[in-house]
Amino acid sequence: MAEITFREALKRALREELTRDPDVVIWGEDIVAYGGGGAYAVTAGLAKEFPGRVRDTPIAEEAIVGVGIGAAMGGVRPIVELMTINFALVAWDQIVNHAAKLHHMFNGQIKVPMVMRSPAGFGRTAATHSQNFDSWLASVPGLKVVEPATPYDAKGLLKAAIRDDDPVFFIEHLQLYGTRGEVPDTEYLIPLGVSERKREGRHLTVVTWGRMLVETMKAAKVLSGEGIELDVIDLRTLRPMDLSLAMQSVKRTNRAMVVEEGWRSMGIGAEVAATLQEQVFNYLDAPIARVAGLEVPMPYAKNLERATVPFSDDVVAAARAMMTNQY
Amino acid sequence: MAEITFREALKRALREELTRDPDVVIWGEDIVAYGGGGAYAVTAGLAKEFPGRVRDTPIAEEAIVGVGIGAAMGGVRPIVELMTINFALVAWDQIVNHAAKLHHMFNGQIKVPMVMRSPAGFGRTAATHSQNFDSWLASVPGLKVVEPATPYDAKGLLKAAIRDDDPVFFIEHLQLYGTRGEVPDTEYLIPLGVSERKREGRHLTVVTWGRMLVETMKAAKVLSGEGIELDVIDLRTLRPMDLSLAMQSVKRTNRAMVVEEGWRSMGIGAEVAATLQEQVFNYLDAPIARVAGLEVPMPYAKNLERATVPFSDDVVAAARAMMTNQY
Amino acid sequence: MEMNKDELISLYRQMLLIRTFEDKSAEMYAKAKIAGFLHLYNGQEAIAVGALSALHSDDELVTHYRDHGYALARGIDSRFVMAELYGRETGTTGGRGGSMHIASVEKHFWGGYAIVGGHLPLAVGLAYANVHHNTGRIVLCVLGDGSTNIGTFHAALNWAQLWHLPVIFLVENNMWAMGTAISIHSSVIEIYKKAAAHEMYAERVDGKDVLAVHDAVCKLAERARSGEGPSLLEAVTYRYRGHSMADSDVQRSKEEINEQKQRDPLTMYLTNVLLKRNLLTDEQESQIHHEVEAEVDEAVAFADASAEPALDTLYDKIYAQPVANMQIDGSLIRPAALYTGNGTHG
Amino acid sequence: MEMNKDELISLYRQMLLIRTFEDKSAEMYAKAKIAGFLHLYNGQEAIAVGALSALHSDDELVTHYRDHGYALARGIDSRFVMAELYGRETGTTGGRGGSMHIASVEKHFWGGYAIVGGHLPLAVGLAYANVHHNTGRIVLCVLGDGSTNIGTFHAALNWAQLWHLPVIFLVENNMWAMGTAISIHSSVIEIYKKAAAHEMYAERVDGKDVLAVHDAVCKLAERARSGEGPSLLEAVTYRYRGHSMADSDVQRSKEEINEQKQRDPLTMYLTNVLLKRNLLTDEQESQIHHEVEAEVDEAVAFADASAEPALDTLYDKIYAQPVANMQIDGSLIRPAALYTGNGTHG
Ligand SMILES: Cc1ncc(C[n+]2csc(CCOP(=O)(O)OP(=O)(O)O)c2C)c(N)n1
Ligand SMILES: Cc1ncc(C[n+]2csc(CCOP(=O)(O)OP(=O)(O)O)c2C)c(N)n1
Ligand SMILES: [Mg+2]
Ligand SMILES: [Mg+2]
Repeated sequence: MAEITFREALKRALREELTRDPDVVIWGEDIVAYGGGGAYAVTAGLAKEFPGRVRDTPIAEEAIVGVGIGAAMGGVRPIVELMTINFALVAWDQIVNHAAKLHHMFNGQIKVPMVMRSPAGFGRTAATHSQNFDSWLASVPGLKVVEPATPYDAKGLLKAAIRDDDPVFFIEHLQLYGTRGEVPDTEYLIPLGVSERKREGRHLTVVTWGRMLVETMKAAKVLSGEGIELDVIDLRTLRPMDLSLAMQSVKRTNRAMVVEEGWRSMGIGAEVAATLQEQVFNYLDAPIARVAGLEVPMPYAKNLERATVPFSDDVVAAARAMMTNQY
Repeated sequence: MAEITFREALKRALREELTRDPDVVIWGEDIVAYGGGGAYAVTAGLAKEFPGRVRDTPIAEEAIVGVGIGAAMGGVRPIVELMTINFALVAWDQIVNHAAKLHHMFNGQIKVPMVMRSPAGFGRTAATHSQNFDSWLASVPGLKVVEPATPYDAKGLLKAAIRDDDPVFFIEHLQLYGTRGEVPDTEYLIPLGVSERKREGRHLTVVTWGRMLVETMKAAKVLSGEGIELDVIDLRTLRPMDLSLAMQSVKRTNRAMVVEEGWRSMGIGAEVAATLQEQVFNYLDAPIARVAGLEVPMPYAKNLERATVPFSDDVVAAARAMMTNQY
Repeated sequence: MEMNKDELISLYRQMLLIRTFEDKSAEMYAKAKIAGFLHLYNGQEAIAVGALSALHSDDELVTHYRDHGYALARGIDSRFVMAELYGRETGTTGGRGGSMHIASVEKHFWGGYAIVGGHLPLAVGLAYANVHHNTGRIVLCVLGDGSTNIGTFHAALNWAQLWHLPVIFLVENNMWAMGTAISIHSSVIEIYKKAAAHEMYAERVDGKDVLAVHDAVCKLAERARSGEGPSLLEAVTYRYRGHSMADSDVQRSKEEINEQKQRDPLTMYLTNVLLKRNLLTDEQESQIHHEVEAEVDEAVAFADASAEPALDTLYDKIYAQPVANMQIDGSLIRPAALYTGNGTHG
Repeated sequence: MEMNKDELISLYRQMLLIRTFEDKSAEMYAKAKIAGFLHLYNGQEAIAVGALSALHSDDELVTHYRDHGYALARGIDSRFVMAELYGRETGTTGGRGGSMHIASVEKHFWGGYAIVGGHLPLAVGLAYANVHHNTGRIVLCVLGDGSTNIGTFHAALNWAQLWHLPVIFLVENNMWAMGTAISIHSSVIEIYKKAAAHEMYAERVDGKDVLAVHDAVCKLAERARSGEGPSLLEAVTYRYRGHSMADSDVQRSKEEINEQKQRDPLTMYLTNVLLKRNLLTDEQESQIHHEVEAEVDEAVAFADASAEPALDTLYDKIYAQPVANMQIDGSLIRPAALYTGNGTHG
């Protein structure tokens, strides 16, 4: 198995699915010509390999998503790229009131087999360009929401998302594109809606996903040196959300923490904490802690940005505090 | 003190503020001519009383909010009405990436003293027209979010919102417009960000707001007959969220429940539960329960809609279960 | 398309069916058999009937919420439409969608949509799908004058023109958007001129003249089918009733409405075409009336006799491909009764 | 407006300042003093300079993210602009906004905005505010060709025209939206034609000719001031560098770029106007060069010497009117260090 980047893993998933199914198309802003293919180069070269099936669109996210929905209704399987998740706000009505609702509202007559791919997160791009919105998307009935943390998961989940008959919002943290991991050459799929234990430990359950998994794994190393072993659950799919592993884990560790990059209020961490305390209340020796992004429109300045977004040291600090009962 | 409707209380707030400050204007779809003034008649007659200051707009929510923002930047104090909160999705980028961010992003140079008013909730209008979105709005740094439950609060909070220098999203549950309550003839304001105990009780803390307060108060009566006394906290403002009363209450009752109409996942109930268990963990004798709307695109059929939305009987059932430890 | 006598008579029958169905719906709404929003089509019948008669039965149709006329003109059983207005399991969407979301994908009617302008990009995408699959089918996308000011309108038109897709945007200009007159909501009154921003072919037609609408759509469909791309057709019309049953309609003057009723699409067609050309006798006309009334009465009887959707189907069809074996899932699996108590009351 | 000799020379000086400033910014970006997105204005200088010279200094200005040129042409101290690119507390927004959000409300520059099309409704609202307060000021709203396809574009134009507001929409048509050529993103290449959808007055001008831009904006400003309403001006131009510093620019051919450089706005103005009309000697020109370079060097020195914003100001100015005495508030009050540990690490 070769080590490849997260970006390359995604591209392979796209290429394999484009090859497998002539109904798969990719549309988005600047995915063809710009820099050879895509603001984050995920689609680089694909337009040449699949003439007519990878196309640049106007800047009009409401149309990118809406035209994608219509094509999906008609049996095409569009993958639409929103250049960053921030621009999904322009298409929010199409995502929430159209893509997510049509199957149920029309009593099953219409299907929307579409994938919306979008980079999320920060990178010195200030308030309007540094957001996540994972919790909003994951609260919408009718949507599926995926956010992988590793190249392996990225490839397997993206392929599954493309073959899924429902609208899937596929979130790619932009800080992950350059990360590397082993990805087999042979084909595999990872089913949506299944969380995974990424590290075994007996002291503290950490529920996380996306970039924060990487930070959590770094933190786990540090903490292990101090005798604190994290049990790390990667949600992978945010809707439907699989908390079965997390619940089992808490029954063993009796302590839980949720680590997320986005705003704390009404975040996925809130849901995980609320659900865990509902379900395994009697197993909890301490309140469930949340590490989350600070609720500030993201500032451009390096030091302020750094202070706003959680990193591994935040996870370390929070875990230490929990294990010494400083809550 | 006279009993007036929630609708009339809102209208009086608007009229008083239009009278007080010539910079206050009201814009929205069908707020002038249609049916005498407004899809829900809140602005009825105001256009005649304040010529040129209450205006019908094109159907283009992105512009209604965006033009409102620009006017607010320039020192006007616009109240924009979004005919229903569902249509706010069309303006989502303007709300989240513009209204909420400008003050901080431009380092205080720009202010956006604008109120967005919008009816929320259900009423046999099916999937795209029956939503709440309170939790999404309340998670946005830079926004303030208000949702009153009584005519008294509606008037005092709306006046405070209009005088506030920040963008305020003011949610009006459409089932409340016809409800009645006492409202003094003399002027009063209710500060944003302050929750209120609406009923005193010693067995169970219920945190709620908007229409669900009305249902909770009904439930409280039924439960009181059974010897269960609810301590009911009305959040009133959803951002910033004041949980101080709720925390104090739980320290006495040792049990808490959150009652909300919207989707359960990542709802305000999730945040309240997550925060309460963080803050008053050792006082909790039982998991914090959540009564919430079911996660279904709202069906039109009467029985299905009724099953999707929580009513007082759901609160009663959940409270009974909590008090008999059936969690 | 030249139409034969039967076809010409059928246009009248369809318009009459729509008019009668809408009047009956209003009645049933007043009786509280129907709830929520109910947007009636009285006065605009010539557009749906004229337009659909110009298309193939498998051309794709997408409309806004004022959709009963299109459903009936597309040949959807009026019983199923009425049952949907009632919210019954026999309705066109099993009671899920109600009045604003009538659909029959089998009949290539992809549904009525309730977010102003929201369906326009969908129609463009559907046109793409037909090109992609080389079906030869074109798309008719129906909207109102008030819906030409929202962002998706121009975003969709630009895309359709850029990609040269076979879609006809049919704007029913009834001069009002709810209670807002066109001069208050649009800088341009002649809606077809808006297509100029995309160099899209556009025309304006008398929307009360069923044959004129038919001819115009024939021509634009021909264009679309022969690869000449999208077009916009503005059909000038008027609705007789308020925006929806919730509308007191105080904003429009009685004079304006009465004046508009002078040019009634049904009467004009009956008098100026069918009777004048001797295609129909008075007797035949009253025969059609009886048939149509009987059909609508039967639709009501059917709806009345139909059951509400079963409560245990509430969670069905949220996903086309549900995820299996979720242990805890606020999103897919009904939370324990403890937390909601729902579904049993009411 | 007829300009005198000093004013004519000043146009050149401003364009040169922008060009020099942008080149230096690119250098500082390469040195990692500047991060994130950095959209440079090289090649388009004549538009900002020509347009702002045609307006009053208190007319309102709203632009997209390619905003350094406008900031400098509006007379904002280049030191503060460079400090903002660095993310320093002395920057125009104290390091909060960075390159895309330069602003000086004092100078009636309401900021650069980074969501394509998002600022257009804001500009319309600002125009309304000026009418409401009877200030006599008009609004200049700057955008790119690629931004004319998104919904807010037409929604804003319709509103401006309907309410007859004093706003000029200035479209810098540089023929590319990031890496997408105009023919791929817009059904209409001559952007000014899009205004026809609103019967809005529109013109096209050579965006490389600073005097032509100046004259066109003078005329449209005059219209707006005298109550004739909004207008759209398309200024045809070209940017020399990639979309932003992140752009490898492989999509545009060297030939295309070189051809465009033949008609350089600075060179053309210097040669065809200033030198030809003997308004400037070669010596004076090199004097200006020196001054401008000194100014830009000083801006860099200033930025380098400026401090980062203080960490404890992170929560400032999220609200203009913070709510007092919140006991628990995930939104306003920093969660206990326990839960985040942030702000201390580096
Ligand atoms: C985005 C959005 N905003 C507002 C509404 C409320 N609304 C429903 S129909 C309508 C008027 C539409 O008028 P028009 O397009 O002319 O169609 P008509 O009803 O006249 O056929 C409005 C404002 C909506 N459904 N969606
Ligand atoms: C809503 C939205 N979609 C996408 C982007 C990413 N983006 C930033 S600038 C740009 C190109 C804009 O081109 P144009 O309007 O021609 O302006 P130019 O950069 O050429 O001056 C794109 C796609 C964005 N900022 N906002
Ligand atoms: Mg209309
Ligand atoms: Mg451009």
